Amino acid sequence: MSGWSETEMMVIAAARRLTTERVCFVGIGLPNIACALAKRTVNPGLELVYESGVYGADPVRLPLSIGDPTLASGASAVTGMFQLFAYYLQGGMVDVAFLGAAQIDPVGNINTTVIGDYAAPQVRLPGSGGACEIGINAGKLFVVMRQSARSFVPVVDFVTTTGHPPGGRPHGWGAGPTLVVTQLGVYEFTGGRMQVESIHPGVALDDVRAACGWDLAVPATVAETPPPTAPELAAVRDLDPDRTYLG
Amino acid sequence: MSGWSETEMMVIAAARRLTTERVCFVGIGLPNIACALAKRTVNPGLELVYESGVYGADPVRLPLSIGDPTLASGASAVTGMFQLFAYYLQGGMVDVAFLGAAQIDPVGNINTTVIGDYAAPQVRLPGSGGACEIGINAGKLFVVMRQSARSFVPVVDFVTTTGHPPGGRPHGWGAGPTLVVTQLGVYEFTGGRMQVESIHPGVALDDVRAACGWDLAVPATVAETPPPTAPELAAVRDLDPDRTYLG
Amino acid sequence: MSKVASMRDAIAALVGDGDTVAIEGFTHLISFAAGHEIIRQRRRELTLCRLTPDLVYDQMVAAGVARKLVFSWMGNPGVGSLHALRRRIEHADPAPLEIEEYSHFGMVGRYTAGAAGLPFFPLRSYAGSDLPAANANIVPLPSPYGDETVYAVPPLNPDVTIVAVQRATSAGDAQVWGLTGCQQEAAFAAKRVIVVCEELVDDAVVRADPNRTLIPGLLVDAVVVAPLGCHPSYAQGYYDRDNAFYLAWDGISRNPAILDRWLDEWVFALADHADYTAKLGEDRWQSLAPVPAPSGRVDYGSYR
Amino acid sequence: MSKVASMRDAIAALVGDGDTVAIEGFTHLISFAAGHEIIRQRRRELTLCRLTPDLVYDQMVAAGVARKLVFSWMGNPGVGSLHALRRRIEHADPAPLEIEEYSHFGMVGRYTAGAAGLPFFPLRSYAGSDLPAANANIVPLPSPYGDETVYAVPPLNPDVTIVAVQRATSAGDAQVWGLTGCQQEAAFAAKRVIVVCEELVDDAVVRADPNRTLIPGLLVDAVVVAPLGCHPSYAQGYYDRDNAFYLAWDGISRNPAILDRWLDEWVFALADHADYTAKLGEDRWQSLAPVPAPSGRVDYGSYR
Repeated sequence: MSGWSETEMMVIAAARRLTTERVCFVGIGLPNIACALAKRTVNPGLELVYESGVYGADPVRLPLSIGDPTLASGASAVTGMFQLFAYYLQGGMVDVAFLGAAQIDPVGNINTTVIGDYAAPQVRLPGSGGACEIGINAGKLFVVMRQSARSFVPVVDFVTTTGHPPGGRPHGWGAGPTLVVTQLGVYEFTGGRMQVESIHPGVALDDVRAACGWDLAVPATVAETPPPTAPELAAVRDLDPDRTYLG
Repeated sequence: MSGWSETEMMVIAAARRLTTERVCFVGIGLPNIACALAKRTVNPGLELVYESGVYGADPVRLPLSIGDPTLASGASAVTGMFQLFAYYLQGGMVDVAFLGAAQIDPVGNINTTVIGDYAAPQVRLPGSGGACEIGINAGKLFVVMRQSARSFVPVVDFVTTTGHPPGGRPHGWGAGPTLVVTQLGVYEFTGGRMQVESIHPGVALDDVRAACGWDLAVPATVAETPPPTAPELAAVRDLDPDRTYLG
Repeated sequence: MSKVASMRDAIAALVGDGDTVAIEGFTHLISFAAGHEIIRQRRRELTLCRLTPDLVYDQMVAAGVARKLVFSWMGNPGVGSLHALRRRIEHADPAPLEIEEYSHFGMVGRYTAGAAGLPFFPLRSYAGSDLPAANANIVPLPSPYGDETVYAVPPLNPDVTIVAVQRATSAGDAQVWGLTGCQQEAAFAAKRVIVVCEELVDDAVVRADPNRTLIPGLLVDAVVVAPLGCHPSYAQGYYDRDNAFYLAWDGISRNPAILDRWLDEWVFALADHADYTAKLGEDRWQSLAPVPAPSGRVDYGSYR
Repeated sequence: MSKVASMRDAIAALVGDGDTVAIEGFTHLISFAAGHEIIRQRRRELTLCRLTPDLVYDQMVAAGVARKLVFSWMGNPGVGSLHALRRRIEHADPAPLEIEEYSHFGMVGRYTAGAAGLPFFPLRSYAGSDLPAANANIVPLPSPYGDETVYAVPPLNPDVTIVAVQRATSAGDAQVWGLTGCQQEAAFAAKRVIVVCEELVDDAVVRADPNRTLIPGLLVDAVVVAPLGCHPSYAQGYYDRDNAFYLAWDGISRNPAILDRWLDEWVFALADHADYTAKLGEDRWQSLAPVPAPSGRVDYGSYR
């Protein structure tokens, strides 16, 4: 890890993928900084949507929450949550949604609800928020999360947000999860199953395998994620001077 | 008709009935002037609601339409029609709705849709507007209309707005039509059937019977509607100096 | 990426023969300028949707642009009938007009379902009414929780929705005050959207008061700047409803010959809405000018 | 007919043991002042409803006012967990807490159905998720028009909804800018409504800009004037969200003893929210003051 942290690499790798989308639904946590970074670097025209009721946000600071006052001030539109979820999201206006996750499985099912049994939880997680409907109604889903054998699991303890069910996603749904970015690598879905797309600099394939609860599909040659550039690092650090997200 | 017109008597008799209600949904046409008159005379605290999306209107002139700009300026609230119909009306916030009608029958079914057959109309009327849902969701319904053997009919040609069905109105509905005011008299409903409550000054019971398409229930002694007072006449004429409504 | 276009170009590019078209705005902000341009370009076989067809559709139907009308209240508010529409419906004169009829909340629910990507919208209406018998699209829907039954209406997704607004940016972010009707739902429900504004404003004006944004530019295909473009309807704070014209229309539309002459004189003989406003004359506009009544300011705060 | 009341009197009169209570406001305008008064008055057996329980319900649940939580996202936004809630749910420590869980749109739909007098609200969510298995109130609903199936959620009608707003009249007409969340739906859905405002304003202020009115006084039982009453949440244009407090809360709520001391010091030891704001101190409030960013004015016009 020379010159940048795991989290910086993860956020930068995530932001790089938001080059062509116009409307991005921003989830809470790491997606918040990844999307803000994308808007400041690869995609200044990116329209940020927040479930709190904001379209076309132009935040002058990095918000801790997705309902921060800086998201309303200077936005293109502020609307009720009914209109946001019904007309913007369910109405099909969102190209991509960026979410976090506690657990994900090989077919992209996401768990943000509970570790263990729902009725007798080992760890009670926050729950769906908007994730359940975002997963169905957004054009596609990008996931950014910390990877370990406990978060990359063969079967999630609880399906909060549906991934790629057997037989594929029903007509009328978005494409579902198409990208996962972690502190170790970048993953895409082929035939509805996750596979390695690139590994971050300084990370060994064995590290990736060790941090995955199933036998991960790995192509013959695995690309290395291009390292963060100086401008990328400057931008992400400028976004989070207190390192609230970057740690 | 000494000193006042039939229409003036009708509007004044209608306005007098809005003494205790707080929230009144104002229909187009004669109800518009009747409710405005009530607010200026018997019930200054009356909150006027218009399907165009206005609550608590304070019009400085008598509007020709129910979407006039004078209804929005100075109102307590202006809202979308979805919120108006869903939250204000269907949510049960409306005490009384004042509607007009082309035809009414003994059980209070109202027709504002068509004279003759729907598929081959003799006269195509405007249709429901909000009347159909108002009839179900308002606390009760007052009707103001011109009476004749062609408008007071045994069976309406088309039920636009339901009155008092056999077996009574279903649970969850408002009380339905409870008052009808015409240029000849005032009518109420007993056991779901219309009966004479009072006859306007200068009108004979035979006039009323002649202007009704069914054998109207008449109590032993029929009261006379108190004649318009000078203040009432001054107020209604001040409301409609061009006599757009008063003729 | 400005979307500003002339009305001529916007209608030519976005409204095609046979389209389902909604020129929305409840009494307020009805884009007569757009309706007249559609007449001028002699569109045909349109399905016209509006809660209240109003004079604009009476004119368009008289001009022969429509084959079908979807509506909930077909009259001249406070005046009486829309006679061109009645002739078509009562006497197929000069041709039949197909109708599809709802109540106001039914139409609002249809736009809402269309905007929200729902296959239906539920409402407490229609029970005991003959409307479901007259329109098979209005169907009973039992609640999944018990013995209650409501009614459902299907989504309405126009090919084109045309909404007039007080102000918009060149990107189409549109703000409205006064009556907002169901313009937001009609716009989100549409495949294509034309915003017709009284004023073109900088992005900063919109962003200084984002709660007023009814329609995001995201939805908008063309922005037409047409001051006074709603006459005889109105724009809150800009000009009054021309009630005298609504009253006069009754006499015009009663007589097909007079109505045809009116269309010739006020639509076909004019190149665009600028000609119309000029022809109407300064005195008329003066008589429709409201007394200013400014809102207050609110403070959004800047958070760094 | 002023409805202005002290928070003490409003809570005493309108919030009873066993009630279903919604203190709404999404991140913005969360009435901590009301939550603290409910704690102070030692209400018990409440069913607490909010999309995001947030710190206010972590505090209330820690203080023992609740038996059940209805929610859609239970965390400390951007920080982590609500530890008092987790102890109740994971370890029944010190007592079990019943939960009823939805997604955000599910909760919004529930308030919307409640506000609209509908027996259910349909939405495109939940398919393929385990949420319907965890909550029997979430049921599939076939469209009456064909082979599509959506999901339905039941109406939510709180006994009391408490909403904070920037300004209100003594009659309760309330105006909000910035995030409006689902406060309108939660208020229309409720049997009783308490409006907590930063500022009491004349009727003329509201009537000068009626499009900003979110909640009509018609619904409102009490108006409580509580400046700075949302801290550590915020009021757009009045004061900032106190993110430092949200970060600090993690350490407080992890330790029951520290949390109890915090409740003693910041709630029980104080008579009302005025004491709280004074105790917090001028420096803290200064640090939360935004730079002014006024909206423009619009003209509604006066029509005579």
